Amino acid sequence: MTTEITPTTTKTRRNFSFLFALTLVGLLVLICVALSIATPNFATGNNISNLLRQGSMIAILAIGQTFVIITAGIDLSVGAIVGFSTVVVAGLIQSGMPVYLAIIITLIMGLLIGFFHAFGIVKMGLPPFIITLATLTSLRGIGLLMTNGSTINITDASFNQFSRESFLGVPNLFWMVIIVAVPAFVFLHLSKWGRYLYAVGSNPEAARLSGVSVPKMIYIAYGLSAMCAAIVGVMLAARLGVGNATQGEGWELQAIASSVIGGTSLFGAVGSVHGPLIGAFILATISNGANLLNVNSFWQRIITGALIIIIVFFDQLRRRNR
Amino acid sequence: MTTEITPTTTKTRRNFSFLFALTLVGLLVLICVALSIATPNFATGNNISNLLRQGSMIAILAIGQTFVIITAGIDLSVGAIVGFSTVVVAGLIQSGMPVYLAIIITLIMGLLIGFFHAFGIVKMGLPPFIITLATLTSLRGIGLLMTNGSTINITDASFNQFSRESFLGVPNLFWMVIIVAVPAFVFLHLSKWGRYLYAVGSNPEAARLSGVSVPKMIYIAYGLSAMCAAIVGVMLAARLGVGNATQGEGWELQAIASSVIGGTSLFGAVGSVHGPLIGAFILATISNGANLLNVNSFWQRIITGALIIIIVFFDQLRRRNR
Amino acid sequence: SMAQDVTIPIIVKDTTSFYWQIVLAGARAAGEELGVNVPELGAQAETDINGQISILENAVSGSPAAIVIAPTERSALGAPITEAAASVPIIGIDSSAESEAFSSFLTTDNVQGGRIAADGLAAAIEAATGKIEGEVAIITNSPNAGSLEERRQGFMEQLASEYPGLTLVADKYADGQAATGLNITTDLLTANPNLVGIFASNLIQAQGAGQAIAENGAAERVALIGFDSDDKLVGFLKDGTIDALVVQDPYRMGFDGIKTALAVSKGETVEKFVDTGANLITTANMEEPRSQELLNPKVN
Amino acid sequence: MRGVSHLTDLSSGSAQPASQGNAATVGGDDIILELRDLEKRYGHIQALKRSTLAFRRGEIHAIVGENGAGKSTLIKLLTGVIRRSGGTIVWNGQEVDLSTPNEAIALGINAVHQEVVLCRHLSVAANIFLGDESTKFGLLQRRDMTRAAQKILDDMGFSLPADVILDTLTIGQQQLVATARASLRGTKFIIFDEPTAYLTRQEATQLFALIRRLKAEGVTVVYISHRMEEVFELADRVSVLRDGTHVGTRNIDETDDAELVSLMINRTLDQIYHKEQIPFGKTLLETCNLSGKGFTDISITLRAGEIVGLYGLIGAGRSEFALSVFGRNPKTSGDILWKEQPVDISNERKAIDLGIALAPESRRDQGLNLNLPIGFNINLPVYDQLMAGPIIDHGEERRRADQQIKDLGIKTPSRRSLASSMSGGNQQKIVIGKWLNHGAEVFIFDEPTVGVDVGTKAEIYRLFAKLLKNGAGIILISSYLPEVYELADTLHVFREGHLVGSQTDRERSHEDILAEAIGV
Ligand SMILES: Nc1ncnc2c1ncn2[C@@H]1O[C@H](COP(=O)(O)OP(=O)(O)OP(=O)(O)O)[C@@H](O)[C@H]1O
Ligand SMILES: Nc1ncnc2c1ncn2[C@@H]1O[C@H](COP(=O)(O)OP(=O)(O)OP(=O)(O)O)[C@@H](O)[C@H]1O
Ligand SMILES: [Mg+2]
Ligand SMILES: [Mg+2]
Repeated sequence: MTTEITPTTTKTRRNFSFLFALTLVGLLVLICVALSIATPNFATGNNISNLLRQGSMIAILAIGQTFVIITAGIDLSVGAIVGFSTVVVAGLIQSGMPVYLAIIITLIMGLLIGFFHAFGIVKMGLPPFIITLATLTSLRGIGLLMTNGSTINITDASFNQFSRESFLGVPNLFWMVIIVAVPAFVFLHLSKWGRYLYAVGSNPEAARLSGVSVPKMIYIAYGLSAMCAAIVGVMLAARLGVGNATQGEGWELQAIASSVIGGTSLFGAVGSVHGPLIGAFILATISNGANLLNVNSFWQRIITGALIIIIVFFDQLRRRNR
Repeated sequence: MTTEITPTTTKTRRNFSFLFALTLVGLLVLICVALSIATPNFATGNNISNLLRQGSMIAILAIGQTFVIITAGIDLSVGAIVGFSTVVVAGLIQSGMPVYLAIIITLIMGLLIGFFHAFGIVKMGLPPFIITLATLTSLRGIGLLMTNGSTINITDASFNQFSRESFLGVPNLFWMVIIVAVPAFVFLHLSKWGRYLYAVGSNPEAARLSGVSVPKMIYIAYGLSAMCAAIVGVMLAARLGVGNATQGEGWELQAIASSVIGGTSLFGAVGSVHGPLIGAFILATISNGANLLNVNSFWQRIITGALIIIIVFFDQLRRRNR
Repeated sequence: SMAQDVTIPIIVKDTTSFYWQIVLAGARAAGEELGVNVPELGAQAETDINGQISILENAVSGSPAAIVIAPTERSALGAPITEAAASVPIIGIDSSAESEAFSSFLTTDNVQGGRIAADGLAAAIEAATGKIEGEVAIITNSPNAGSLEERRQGFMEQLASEYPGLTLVADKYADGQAATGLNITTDLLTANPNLVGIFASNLIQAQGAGQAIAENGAAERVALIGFDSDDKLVGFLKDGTIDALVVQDPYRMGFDGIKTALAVSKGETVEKFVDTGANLITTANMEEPRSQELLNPKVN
Repeated sequence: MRGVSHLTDLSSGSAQPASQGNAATVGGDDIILELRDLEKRYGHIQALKRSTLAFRRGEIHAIVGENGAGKSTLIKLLTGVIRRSGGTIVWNGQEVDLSTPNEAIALGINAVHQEVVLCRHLSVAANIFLGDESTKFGLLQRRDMTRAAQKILDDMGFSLPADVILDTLTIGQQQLVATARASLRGTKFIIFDEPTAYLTRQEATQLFALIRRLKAEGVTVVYISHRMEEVFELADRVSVLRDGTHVGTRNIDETDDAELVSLMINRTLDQIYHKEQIPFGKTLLETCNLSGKGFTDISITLRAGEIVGLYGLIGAGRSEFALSVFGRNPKTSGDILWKEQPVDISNERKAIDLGIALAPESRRDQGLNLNLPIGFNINLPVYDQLMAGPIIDHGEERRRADQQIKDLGIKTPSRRSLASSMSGGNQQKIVIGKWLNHGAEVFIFDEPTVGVDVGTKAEIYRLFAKLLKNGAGIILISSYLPEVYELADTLHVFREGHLVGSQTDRERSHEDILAEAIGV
């Protein structure tokens, strides 16, 4: 933000981020408690399962997006990659390819799309906003062309079944979140690569002069973001049982919003893995609760907008007061 | 962009921006010449009128957006404000209010929405991305609620007629562009306010220390952007003859893309009024030409994405080489 | 040989939807059969009224023999169509618009489609529970799309007038995403244990709703009626997840649209209004030849 | 604080024998600005502790103190950049709020801040007139302003074009623009916060002339510097801050170097330039006719145990040369030899892997990740060495950071504080500290002591000696002649990208070398 004077904090960034995450968790818990009181249907095992499924896809997108935002970039293409990936994985499976191979190819394709973004940024000097906006536009076109505007029906039952089942009582889709989040946490918070990512977002020139390969980090960030989107594409294809290029529309904004609600700064160098996760589930819970309470669909939009403002505002307050 | 190393140029920014605009004009002319050769229908008076009408709305949005981007901000809400404004102006006209009054009220409402954004940024410390994303969500909800999800039919013939007619052979909608662009040019390039806008985008702390009121400039920028969106809303209501809250979806991205194609930097402090105008008409011409050439609509998307990359890439090249 | 130079563009509401691809396929087939050049145009979302007006303007610039259009919005497209009709004959398909200038209409009555869906839902509920009673819900793909609003209207009117035992407990709008329809449906099932039926009024939402019902194993307890069809929905119909589909005849609309347009451009007289109809296809009648024809249109 | 308050002379109207010799406007009673019990807290940190100070009309008042003593904080309070936590400010006998920049501007108070605070996208003229544009019928008079700005710059003796974008200037040149701007607007009271940090002697002389002219016009000048000779050259009085407290004010001719230093650091400093003669070892780095953007045909040799000094004016091409050696910028011709083997240093990583370290000249732009913690900054170049398998050894990470903070005396509550919350000199220490861990053999220090206080300077020079003893070689780039002159074993002089002279034996005087650098 342009007018903000760097907040002067004497506490540590690490404690800070931890406490901050705690308070976001607190908010999530608060919402859940309120909903449990408001409707008996909320705190049922079945609904919690649904909720975990509903939030899982945006959560994974938000984690990927966070890597990119930490480098002071943005990835508008993730929604389009989700839609495109459903088409690719559905097409491959329907062409008779073994499911695991179809999935691997789809993820690699996602990675390559991310590398293309990084190429545009690093080599062609394009702003991230523009290159990812361009692929957003083009990818939807390619996906529509591949399916001729229709959907590809996936007939492999086991693939579809995966998204419905649970393991140890937790829906498989949420296990996917864990499978993505744990390595992401290690990468971002415990490895040197994570440190380099922050350095690039904070001051690329200083990072460079400290021996960090800025282009490499850009490739990694965009590659991971696009690959997360491809993972979500596979999950969505499994969940819907179809490939359809127009799916995932607007999910990029939801992912970015989750990330920012989770404390990521769009100016780079500030962000975590747990924050966006919680951000995504806050949004999912709001929408789940509104559905259970049968809130009018139009009111739901109004409330969601207002809650985003309130949540981020209190977050800002908390940051300033320390 | 994170990896870009500030180009060291000894020329002045002013000459630079002028030349750059020239080359964009060159590009636009090139596209037009190519289309005139490719299809006899392009260079007809009727089609040029169509083209001017089709580009006019995004052009005005892009001008407003540019003010905001120059302050290093972003306004994602403009598409939603367009839709919302069609509802407001249609509702007011249908309630029997004189057309001029309905328009004035709609524009004031636009201004107030912009002020609300500025309030969120200045007083609540929200990132521009978040506050405008939130109003985007909420405004659509409010508009839908007001119309109960349907459309308001405008029965005032003169209001609807305006968008179809021409003055001195130029479509009225394009006259609107001129009416907005000329004062915008004076404001941004010839007045001290414009200079303050650049200063705020370049270094808000330096601006503040020079006695420039940073909050005031933020209010002005977001107010103007939202008011431009309200103007476009009125134009759209006249063109469609209806008020409908879901109109203008995705126009914010088109406006941002036009602005960036026109040389605006998303990092602030770089941009002009003429650049975004040309950017918007380049996009409109591409889409008009694709329709005339009967390009498949999916291919159109692919081509648009690719062209955005190419145009901005050459622009970057040109900037670096000087 | 004359006909080779004849161009008749067809402008649909949303080229990204399967339904409109079938319309385009019909138009394409007619074009090949009649030797007419058929540019396939259309906006990229049903709600993009301005986009469709621009496309119409551009199409008129090309001075074609006639234009076939499916207007996205009744009143907004009225004046542009009237203006276009001054230079080119206009044939309307699917939905109407407020213009007297159409040379011919081949529409399907979406309000009627909604009524048929209500009838189908009532029948399915009766078949499952033995009585036409209980809570039902409707999911609309997105607000402000004319034909979807008409379906919703027809469905609600029919419920109110014919099936007093069925109460509408939820009237939901999604955002064009199947995943949203899926989430809404799961939450509906959670929030309304007594729910007995859902109408998902277009293809995408029927996919989402069908998946939710399958996921929750609620096919026995909840009847689901969809609108339009594709392989996925036919699969659901087969396995009983979906009880019935309301299916229009988009292929014929495209085909006959071009045919009629050519006739008009030659100065022949044509029928002013044609209703291409909406049909209810259930698990029971889905194997009948007419059903198969509707469920498997010859796309490409 | 009470213990030292008797040293101050501020509240007393008693005659100042020394100052009476100064300009007539300087009188004990003619206080223009008085600070009473001024306080500033950043969270738990007390940057300024109940300080009381008074400035007289038309005097040049120097302020000295260690890094982090609170000098810049004081200046920020006076210019409304930050709000005070307590105390009062009295301007011309009237209590004022001074909580916004506008208020300071209205009173005629202006400052050249330690870090250049200008708009890099705007032209020099636009920056000089920002907030004070001349307009006609609401339209900007660009040409008039450019002409006026050019005249101002010329009058001040700064050879700078007024119509270029600020971005294209070096930091030093930008500092001059800031100076011009402040001099123009600070009608009554001007503060310079280490203005000569990025200037060479020549520009500094111009600046001093300007400052004297301002004083002659009755303007009060506050001058902050770590260079004692400048203080003695310019100031009428000097105040000392220590740990956020005002510990004394002296008339300049009543004090000396030693007293000021001991007031500042609370102990005496026997020797600043710490230098032991150690025998040179093998040749580490050699450049043969190296050319690139900004420098041509440079051949130098660095041996183990040697300090090679590079002296020159701003824009002489030393930084560009260093960046090329470090692989940041491509060379256009010539060779680099590493231990007598030709090497291809095509990027920074290769240089670092060979054993070259570069502490760049601009701490804000090149040296620091400002919005990240200090510990992070210190360890950034060495994370390779901190890995325990795929993850970072956090204990080692902590230990190394704390070690540097201690060794360099970085004044911070914790390694987790953000670099942006550090005082200028402490930031500079981080830039140096980053590379001390690394185990490099060749260290290139580009203006390493800019903004660093005397005590720490001595500390840094001692560190240099330690590095040399361990077999390293140092290339020291400095625009501060005494520093390179005293420390360098071999001193090369750069002018306009060329190597114009070298010496190994200190046979020539400062004046000779300066003349060589200027080219007269
Ligand atoms: N934004 C901030 N947040 C927290 N602490 C700060 C901030 N700015 C300054 N400080 C602290 O206040 C103290 C005084 O800083 P100040 O910049 O005034 O020092 P200084 O005397 O100018 O030092 P130098 O000679 O290094 O420039 C330092 O300990 C510094 O770390
Ligand atoms: N940002 C810039 N834009 C344009 N030219 C520059 C820029 N920075 C440096 N130069 C030019 O590059 C050449 C070398 O500059 P460099 O900074 O290496 O000099 P230096 O000897 O290190 O001086 P300094 O005392 O400023 O560090 C000069 O001709 C200078 O004008
Ligand atoms: Mg300082
Ligand atoms: Mg230098």
